[in-house]
Amino acid sequence: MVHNFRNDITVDWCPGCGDFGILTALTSALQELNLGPHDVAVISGIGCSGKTPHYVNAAGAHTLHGRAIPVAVGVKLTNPKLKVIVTGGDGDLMSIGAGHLVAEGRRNSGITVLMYDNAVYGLTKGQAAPTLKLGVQTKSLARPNIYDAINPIMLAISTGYSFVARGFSFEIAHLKNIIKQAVMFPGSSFIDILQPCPTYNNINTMDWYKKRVYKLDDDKTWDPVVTENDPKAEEKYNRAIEKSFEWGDRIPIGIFYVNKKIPPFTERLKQYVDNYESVPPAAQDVKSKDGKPIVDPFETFKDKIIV
Amino acid sequence: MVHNFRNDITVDWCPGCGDFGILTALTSALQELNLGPHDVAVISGIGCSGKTPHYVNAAGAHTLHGRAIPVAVGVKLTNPKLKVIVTGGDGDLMSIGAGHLVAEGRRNSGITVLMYDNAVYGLTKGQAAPTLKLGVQTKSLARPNIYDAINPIMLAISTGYSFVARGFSFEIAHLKNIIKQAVMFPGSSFIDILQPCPTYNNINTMDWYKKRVYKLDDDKTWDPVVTENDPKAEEKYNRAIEKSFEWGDRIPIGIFYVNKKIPPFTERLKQYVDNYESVPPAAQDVKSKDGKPIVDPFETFKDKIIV
Amino acid sequence: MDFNILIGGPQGGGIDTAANLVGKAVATSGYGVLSVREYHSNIKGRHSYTHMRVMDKQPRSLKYPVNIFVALDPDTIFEHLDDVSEVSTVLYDKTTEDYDLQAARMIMRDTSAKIRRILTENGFETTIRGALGYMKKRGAKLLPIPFSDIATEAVPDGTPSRYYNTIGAAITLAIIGIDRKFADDAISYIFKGKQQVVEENVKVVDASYRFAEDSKVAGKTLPALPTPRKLLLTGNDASALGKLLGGLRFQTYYPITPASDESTTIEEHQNIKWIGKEAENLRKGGVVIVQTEDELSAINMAIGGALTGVRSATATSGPGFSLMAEGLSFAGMDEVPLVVTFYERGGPSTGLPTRNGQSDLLFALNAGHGEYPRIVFSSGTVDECIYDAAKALNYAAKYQMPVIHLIDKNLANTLDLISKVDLDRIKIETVELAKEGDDVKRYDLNTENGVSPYTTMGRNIFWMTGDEHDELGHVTEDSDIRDRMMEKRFKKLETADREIPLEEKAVLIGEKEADITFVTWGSQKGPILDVIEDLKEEGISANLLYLKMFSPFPTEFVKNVLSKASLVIDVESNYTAQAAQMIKLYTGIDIKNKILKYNGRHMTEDEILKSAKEILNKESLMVVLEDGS
Amino acid sequence: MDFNILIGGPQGGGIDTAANLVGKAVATSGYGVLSVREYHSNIKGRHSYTHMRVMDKQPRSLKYPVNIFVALDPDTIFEHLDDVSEVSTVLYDKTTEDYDLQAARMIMRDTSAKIRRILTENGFETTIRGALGYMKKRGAKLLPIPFSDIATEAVPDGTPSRYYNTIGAAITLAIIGIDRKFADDAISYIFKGKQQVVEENVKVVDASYRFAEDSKVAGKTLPALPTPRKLLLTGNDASALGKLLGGLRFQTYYPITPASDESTTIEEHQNIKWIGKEAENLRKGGVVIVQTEDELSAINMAIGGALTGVRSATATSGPGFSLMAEGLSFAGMDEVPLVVTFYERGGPSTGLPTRNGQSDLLFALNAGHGEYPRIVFSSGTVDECIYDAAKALNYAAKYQMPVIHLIDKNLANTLDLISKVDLDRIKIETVELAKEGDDVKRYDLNTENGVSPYTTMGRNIFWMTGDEHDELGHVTEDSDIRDRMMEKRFKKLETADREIPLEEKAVLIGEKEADITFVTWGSQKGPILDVIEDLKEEGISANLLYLKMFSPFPTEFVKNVLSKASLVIDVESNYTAQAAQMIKLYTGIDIKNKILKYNGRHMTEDEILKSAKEILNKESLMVVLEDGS
Ligand SMILES: Cc1ncc(C[n+]2csc(CCOP(=O)(O)OP(=O)(O)O)c2C)c(N)n1
Ligand SMILES: Cc1ncc(C[n+]2csc(CCOP(=O)(O)OP(=O)(O)O)c2C)c(N)n1
Ligand code: SF4
Ligand code: SF4
Ligand SMILES: [Mg+2]
Ligand SMILES: [Mg+2]
Repeated sequence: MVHNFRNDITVDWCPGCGDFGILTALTSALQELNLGPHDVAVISGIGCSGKTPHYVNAAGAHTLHGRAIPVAVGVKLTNPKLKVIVTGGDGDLMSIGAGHLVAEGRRNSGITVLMYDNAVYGLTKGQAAPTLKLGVQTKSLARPNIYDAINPIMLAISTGYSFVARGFSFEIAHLKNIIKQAVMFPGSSFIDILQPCPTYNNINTMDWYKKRVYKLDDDKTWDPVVTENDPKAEEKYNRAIEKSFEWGDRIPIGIFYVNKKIPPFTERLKQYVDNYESVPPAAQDVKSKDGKPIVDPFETFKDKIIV
Repeated sequence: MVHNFRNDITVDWCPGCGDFGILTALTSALQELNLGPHDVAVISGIGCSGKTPHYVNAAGAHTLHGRAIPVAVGVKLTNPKLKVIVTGGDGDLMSIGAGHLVAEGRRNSGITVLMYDNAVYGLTKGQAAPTLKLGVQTKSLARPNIYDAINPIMLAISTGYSFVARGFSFEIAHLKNIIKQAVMFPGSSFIDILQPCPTYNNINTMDWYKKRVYKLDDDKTWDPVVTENDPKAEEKYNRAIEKSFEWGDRIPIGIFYVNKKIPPFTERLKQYVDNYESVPPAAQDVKSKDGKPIVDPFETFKDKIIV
Repeated sequence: MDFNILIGGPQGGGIDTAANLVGKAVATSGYGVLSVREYHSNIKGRHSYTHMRVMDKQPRSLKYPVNIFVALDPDTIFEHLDDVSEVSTVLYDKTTEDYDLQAARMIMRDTSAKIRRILTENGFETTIRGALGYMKKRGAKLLPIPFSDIATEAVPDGTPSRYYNTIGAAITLAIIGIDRKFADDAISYIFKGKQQVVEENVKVVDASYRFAEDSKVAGKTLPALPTPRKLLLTGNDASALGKLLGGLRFQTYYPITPASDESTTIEEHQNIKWIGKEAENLRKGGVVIVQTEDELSAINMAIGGALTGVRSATATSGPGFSLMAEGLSFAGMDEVPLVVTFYERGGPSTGLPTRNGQSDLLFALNAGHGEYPRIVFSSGTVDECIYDAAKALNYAAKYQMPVIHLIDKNLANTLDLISKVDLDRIKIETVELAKEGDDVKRYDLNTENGVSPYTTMGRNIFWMTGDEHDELGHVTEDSDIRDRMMEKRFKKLETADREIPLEEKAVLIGEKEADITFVTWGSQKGPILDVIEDLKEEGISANLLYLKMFSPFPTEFVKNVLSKASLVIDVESNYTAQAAQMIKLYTGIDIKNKILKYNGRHMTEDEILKSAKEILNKESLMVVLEDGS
Repeated sequence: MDFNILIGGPQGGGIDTAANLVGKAVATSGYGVLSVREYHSNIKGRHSYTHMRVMDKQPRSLKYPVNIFVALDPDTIFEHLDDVSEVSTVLYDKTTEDYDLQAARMIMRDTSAKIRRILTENGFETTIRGALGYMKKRGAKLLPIPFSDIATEAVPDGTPSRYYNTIGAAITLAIIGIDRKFADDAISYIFKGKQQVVEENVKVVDASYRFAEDSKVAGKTLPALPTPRKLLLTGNDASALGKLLGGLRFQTYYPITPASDESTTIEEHQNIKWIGKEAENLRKGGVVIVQTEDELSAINMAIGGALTGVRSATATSGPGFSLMAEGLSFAGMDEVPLVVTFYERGGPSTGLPTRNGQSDLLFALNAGHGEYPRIVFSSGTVDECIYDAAKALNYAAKYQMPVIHLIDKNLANTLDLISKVDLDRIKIETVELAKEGDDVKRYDLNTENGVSPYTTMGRNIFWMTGDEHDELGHVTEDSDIRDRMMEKRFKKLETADREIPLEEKAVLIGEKEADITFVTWGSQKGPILDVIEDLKEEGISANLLYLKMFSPFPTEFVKNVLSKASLVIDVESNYTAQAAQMIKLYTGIDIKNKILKYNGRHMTEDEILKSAKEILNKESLMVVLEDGS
C-alpha cells in the first residue's frame, strides 16, 4: 500500500508562500518512490522552512537553527538505509549553518539537502539572507542589502556535493522529479529551491521567477552527469559552474551537476567498520539476553594488556 | 624610522616548520610597507598558526579556535584605518571557522586572511585538516583520510574574496610580495599558504612542494585583475577557478584573482553611517568633558515621540 | 479611571496598529497607557493580542478580567473565554456567530480541545455563539459590532476587513471617553505619509465613534490633560536608547526574537542627533551595526570592536546566548569590556520563542567554561532599561569584564510612556589608559583593585590570548603567574562589589516591616507594586525586595532584609525559582513560599494578588500561575 | 617499597616512552605503578614530565619530593629545583653543567625569572651547576650520568640523544631493583614490530643497568611477584572501554586536549572482540566514530545518532563544551538520550589547555538556556571511569536526558593498572519501547515517572521539535500543555534521584566519626585516601565524603554526613570551590575550610597532608596549593 506522506496538521505558512509547493513536491516524490513510512526521516533547522517535518507523515525532527545537517548525518550514518532529507532555509543553511554545509560536501554522507531559497529570513521578519543580492532592498529592510550574495549552486559544487540542482517551488512536477533523483542518489545532494516569500520578499516574487526560469534539460545536449573515467568530467564541471552564474533575465532550473565518481561516506566507512553494511549501529544488539555486556574487554583492548 | 615587526619572544614551533617562513614573510612585508607600530593588528585563532601574533611586534590577539575572522572584522569596522591581518590554520579557518570564512567573502570588510595550509591539525597532534586529500594517510592518522578536501582557492573566490592568492612558506620573497599587495588591497584578501608541517605531515613536505610549485606570473600573460567594465572579467574568473584545480605534479602559486569592481564593506558603510570615513567609531568621543552623554534622546528618537 | 483592554486577532491582522492607535490617542489626551504584546511564533494567521491598561496615572501592571474585550476574529473569542467577567464589554463581529471551533484550525490542537471541553461542560455549543453564551454567563456584556457595515459605510470601495483593527480601536477609545480628535491625530501619526490611508481611516474612526454613541456604550468625553513630551517605548527601544546615551558605537547581532528589535532600533537611529553644547568640538559620528552570520560571530565581532576602544555590545536571546558561551569566557579571561544584552524568552531550546521567561539567570551566571568574573544584572521596567543599558557599558569599561544585562521578553515587548530622560543620572565612566608607547602591560598585576590600565589596538602594542598569559599578554604556563592572574581577575569583582552602589543591586521598596515581603526581579516589579497597594487596601502590609544584580550579589543587604521579614514570597517567571536559589546560595536563606509562572505569559496584578493571599492564608506554599492565552 | 619518580625532558623527547618503559617493567614484575603526565601546549621543545610512583601495592597518589629524579635535559633541572630533598637521587647529564639559564629559552619567561631569583637568593650561579648545587643543598644525592657515553657504547653508530629516555628509564628501574629481563621485555613490547630499534634499546638497557651497578646505585633485585593479567589504562582509555562495554556504537568528536584521546582510543578499537557465549546469535558490528567539523556538529550529530536508537556520545573539553550548550538544551527539551564526556582542563577560555582543572562543574550544571533536567556526575579514578562511562549510557537511556560525565585532565592523563574488569557490575538498561505503528506519542504525558515510551527513526513515525511540543512532538504554544511538559520533564529527574543508588552519588569512605572529614570529587580521591592513612599514623582520624553526582544531588545524605562532622575540609582543583557551593545550595551547609589548587598541576599526597594539618592546627582556613612545575 502506498504510504501517504502528507498529514493533517495545520500548516501555518502565509497564504501564497512558496513553501507549500515544496511540501507538495517532497511528499509526492516520496510517495512516487514508493517509500514506506519507516524509510524516511526529515530533519530541519529553524525558520518557516524548518516547520516542514511536522507536515510530513514520516519521522521528523525540527532541530536547531543551522544544525539540521549534523543531526541528519548522525541519523544517516547510524542507520544508512534511511532516506534522510534536510529541509532548511537559506539563512539556516548558508549563514548560521554554512560551516556544516561546507563540511557535508567533504563528507558526502548521502543525505538530501533542500534549501528553501527565499533570500530572506522569513520567520524573524524579513532580514536579508545570504542569497539576497548586494544593494537589493526588500520591503522589510531599512536600507539596501549591504552584503554580497552567495551563489549556492557554485558553493555546493565546489564543496563536494555529488548531486547539485535547482528547483522552483511553483514548478512542482519538475521539482518533484529532481527530489526523486536526489533522494535515490547514493551521495549527498543539494537542491537550491527558488521559493517566493510573498510576505517579505517583494522583489523575487512568483511572477518575477515565472518570467525568468527555464529548464536546463530543455537543451537536449545538457548532460550534467560525470561518471568514472568520464573524458568530459572537467568540461561538465566547468559548465555547471558557468551556468550557476546565469541570473537575471534567465534563470536555469534543473540538474547542474552529478558526480558518480566519488564514493559517499557510508561507502568509505565500510572499509573500516566491521559489518557496517549488514549491521550498522542502528541494527546492532548491544547486550546479551540478560542485559550483560557482550564486549570482551581484554580481547578488545589487547594492545593495552601490559602483563 | 622603520618599525621592526619581529619581537624577541621565544618561538616554540618545531624545527623546520613552515610557519617560520610565513612569520618572516609577514613581518618583512609590514616593514617594507613602512607601516608604523600602531597601524597593524594581527588576529589569530588557535593552533600552531595561532601563535603568530605573539611573535609580531604589533597589537595582537590570539583568540578562539575558528573565531579570528569575526574578531578581526570587529577591529576593522570600528577602526578602518588599521591593517588587520588574520593568521589562521586550515582547521581553524576551513573547519570550525568555515562559516565565518564564507560570510567574510560576502562582507569583504578589507581584512587579510593568511591561511597556514599544512593539511593537518598541528597543535592537536596531526588529525586531518580540510585540505588533506581523500585517502591520504599522514603519519599520525590511524587510517587514510576519510574526508574529501576543500579547494581553498575556489572556495575563497566563490564566496567573494576580492584578492585570492597562494604562497609557499619556503618561497619567502614571493610570499612577502603577495602579502604586501594583499595588505594594501582595499577589499578582503585570502592567501592560501602551503606550509609543510614536518612533525605530522610526512606527505606534503618541503621537498614535495619544492618539486612542484611554480609561479603563475612566470607566464607573462597571466593577468588575474578584474577592473570595472573589464570585458575579460568572466574569462579571468573562470581561468582562476580552473587554475585552482591544478594540483599534483605542478602546483601554481601567486595571485589567482583580484576583483577591483566590488566595494569593500567599509565603503558600503560610508553610505549609511554619518562621518564613517572621517570619524569611525574608534575615533569618536562619546561623552562631554564632564562625562555627560552627548546624545539628545528626544531628537534622536524623534519618531518615538508620541505626545 | 482604570480600563483593562484586550484586543485580539490574527497575526498580521493589524493588532499592533490597533494598540498603537489606542496608545497614541490616550497618551496625547494626557492619560496613562501600558501594554504587552502576546503572539505566536508564526508570521500570519495565528492568534495574537495586546493586553493594555489605561489610567489617569501611568499604569505599572495589567489585569484580568479586562473591561474592554475586542475580538477582531472568532479565534480571539475562543482563546480568551475566561478573561472576561461582569466588568467586561465584549466587542465582536456579529456575522461570525455561526463560526464553529472546528473551523478554527489556527488554534493549537490542545487549546482547541480545552475550549471544547469548557464549552461542552458548561452546556454551550462549540461555536462563537456558544462561546459568547459562556462569556455572558460569566457576566460579560456583549456588544456585537457590524464591522463590515461600519467599514463599508466609511470607505465604500475598500476591503472592509482592512479596517477592522481601526474600528476595534476607535470603539475602545469611544468607550474610554477619549476625545475623537485625538483618535484622528493618532491616525495621521500612524499612517504618516500615506494620505489616502489617513483619510480613509479617519472616516472609519468617525463611523466607529458614531456607532459607539448610537449603541450607548461611548463614555463621557474625558478632559484633555496637559502633558509633557513623551516617548512611547518598548523595553527593546529603551535599551537601544540607553546604549546610545551610554556611548555605544558598535553593535553586532544575529536576528532572534525578542532581541533583534533592539538592534533594528539602533540601526534606525544610528545617525545620532547631538546635544548642541556638550557635543561641540567633539569628534562625532554614527553607530555601526552589523547583522552577522551567527551569534558566534556576533559576540566575537563585538569583542573585536571593544579592542579598538569602542563601546561595543551585542544582543541576543537564549539560543544565541548559548552560542556565545565560548566568547564570553574569552572576554572574561582577556578582560574585554563587552556588553551582552540578554533577552530572556521561554526555554529550553527553541521553547516558546515569542513568550516570556526568566529561566536564563543561572545560565547567565555560569555560562562559559572555567572561572572568570562577570557582572550580571537585570531591568524590571522600560524606564530602568534606559539607565541600565547605559550603566552596563560603564560597568564593562570600569571593571574590564563582560557584563550581561538581562531583560525578559515581557519587558522587551511592553510599551510604556517615558516623559523624562534624566541625563543627570548618566555619567560615562572610563578607566585609566596605559601610557602611549610600545610595550604596555595590558595585564599589569601591580594594581590595587585588579583593574590594569586599558589600551586599544591602534594606540599601543600589546598582546592578548585566551590562554593564561603574563602581564604583556603572552601565553604563559608559569604556575605562579597563573595564580596571580586568577586572583587579579577575581579581585575586579570585589572592586565592583565595593564600588557599585547598593541601589543598583537591590532595593527594598515600601515599609521596612510588613506582613509580606515579596522578592522578585525583572518585569514582575510593576505588578507587585500594584499588588502591594491592593493588599494595603485590605489591611495587609507588604513590601518588595527588588533584586537587580546577581553578580556581584548584594549578600549582606539581602540577608539583612530577609532575616527580618515575616512572610517571604518569591515571585519569578521560571520553574526552578532561580533567584531564590541564588539567595539560598549566598545568604543561606531558603525561601519556601513561591509564586511561579512558566507558561510563557505575562504575570498580572490579579493573579499575583490572589496567590499571595492564598499563601498568606496558608492554603499553599507554592502557586503556579496559569493565566494567559 | 615506595618510589616517587619524576622523569622530565623536552616535549617530543620521548618522555612518554620512558614512562611506559618503567611502567611496563614494573607491572610485569608484579609491582604497582601509577603516573601522571604534565606538558605544555606545545608540540616540540617545551618542558614535559611524568610523575610516577612505584609500590608493592597499586599506588593511589603521587608525592613530592621524589626519590628518583631523571633530567633528560637541563630545563628539567631548572624547572624542578624544589621537588627534591634528602630522599632524592638526581640523575642528570654531566656534560650540561655549564648550561646557563639564559640559554633555556623554552622555559616560560616568568618561570625563568623565578628560577633566577631562587638561585641568586641562595647564592648559586644561574647554571645547571648552580641548580645542582641548590639541589644538593636541599639534601639531594647527585648522580651524573654519562648519557652520551652509555648510548655510544651500546649503539656506536646511533644518534646518542635518541636513547637518553631509555637510559633514564633503565637506570630508574635498576635503582628500584626491577629485574633487567623485565626491562628487556618492556623494550620489545614498546617497540613491537621494529626489530632493529628493539635490539638497539636492549643494548642501551644493558649498558644502563651496568652503569647503575658500577655506580652502586642499583637496588637489590626484587623478586618477581605472580601477577594477573592487567591493562595499563589512562582515564581516557578507561572511559573509551566503559563506553564500548556499555553499548556505545556512535561517537562524534572534534579534536581537543585532553578529550580527543578517548575518541582515538575508541577508533582504534572500533572493531570489537565479542564474548563468545553472550554475543552468539546477536547482531553485531563495529562502532562508528566521526571527526566532525566542530563541536556544534559533534553534539548535534551525536543527537542524530541517538534518534535511530543507537547509544551515542561525544567527548570534549571546556571550549568545545561551550559550543555544545545549545545542543544540550535541545537534548534536554527533546528528551534525547545523549552522553557528553566532559574532560575538564584549566580554564577559562583556552586557559591552560594541557593542565588540570575542576572549574567546569557549575557550567556543566547550568549550560544551555532554559530549564531542563540533566544528570551530571564525575569519576575519580581510572577504574571508576570504566563503570561510570557505561553507567552514563544507562542513565541517558533510562531517563531520556542528556548525561554529562566529568573527568578531570589529571585523571584523563593518569596511567593506572587495571587487573579486573568486572562485567557483573555492568547491566545494560533500557526503557519501554513504544508499540510499532504509525503515530506514537513520543512525549506521552500519561506516565508515572515522567519517562515516555521510547522509539526511533526507522521504527515509528514521530516528531520532535526544540519548540515546546505536544505529546506527538508537534509545536504547541498551549499554556497548559506547556506546564505539563515542563513538569513531566522534571519528574524524570525525581525518578532518577529515587532510582539511582546512593553509592553512585556519594560515598562516605572511612570511619563514621573522625577528626577531619574531607570532601572532594574527581581525581583528588586517591591522594586524600592516602592522606587519611598518613593522618592515622599520626593519630588523627579522618574520613572522606566523596561526591560523584551533582544532579540529582544527594542532599539528605550529604547534609547528614556534614552536619555530624567535626572539621570539614573541602578539597577541589578550582578557584571558587564549586562543589562546596553546590553543597551550600542544597544543604545550606557552608564549608569554611578549603584546600584549593588552580595552577593546573595535579594535587599530591604530601601537599594535601601538610595543608590539612595547617587547617587542623587552625593556622589557616583556606590553603591554596602551589606545587608542580
Ligand atoms: C541560534 C539561533 N539564532 C537565531 C534564531 C532565530 N531565528 C529563527 S528562524 C531564523 C532565520 C530564518 O531564516 P531562514 O533560515 O532563511 O528560513 P526561512 O524562515 O526564510 O524559511 C532565525 C535567525 C534561532 N532560532 N536560533
Ligand atoms: C572550540 C575548540 N575546539 C577544539 C580546540 C582544540 N584545538 C586547538 S588547535 C586545533 C586545531 C589546529 O589545527 P589548525 O587550525 O589546522 O592549525 P595548525 O595547528 O595546523 O596551525 C584544535 C582542534 C580548541 N582550542 N577549541
Ligand atoms: S514569511 Fe515568507 S517564507 Fe515565511 S511562511 Fe510567510 S511567505 Fe512563507
Ligand atoms: S606541529 Fe607542525 S605546524 Fe605545528 S609547529 Fe610543529 S611542524 Fe609546525
Ligand atoms: Mg529564508
Ligand atoms: Mg593546520
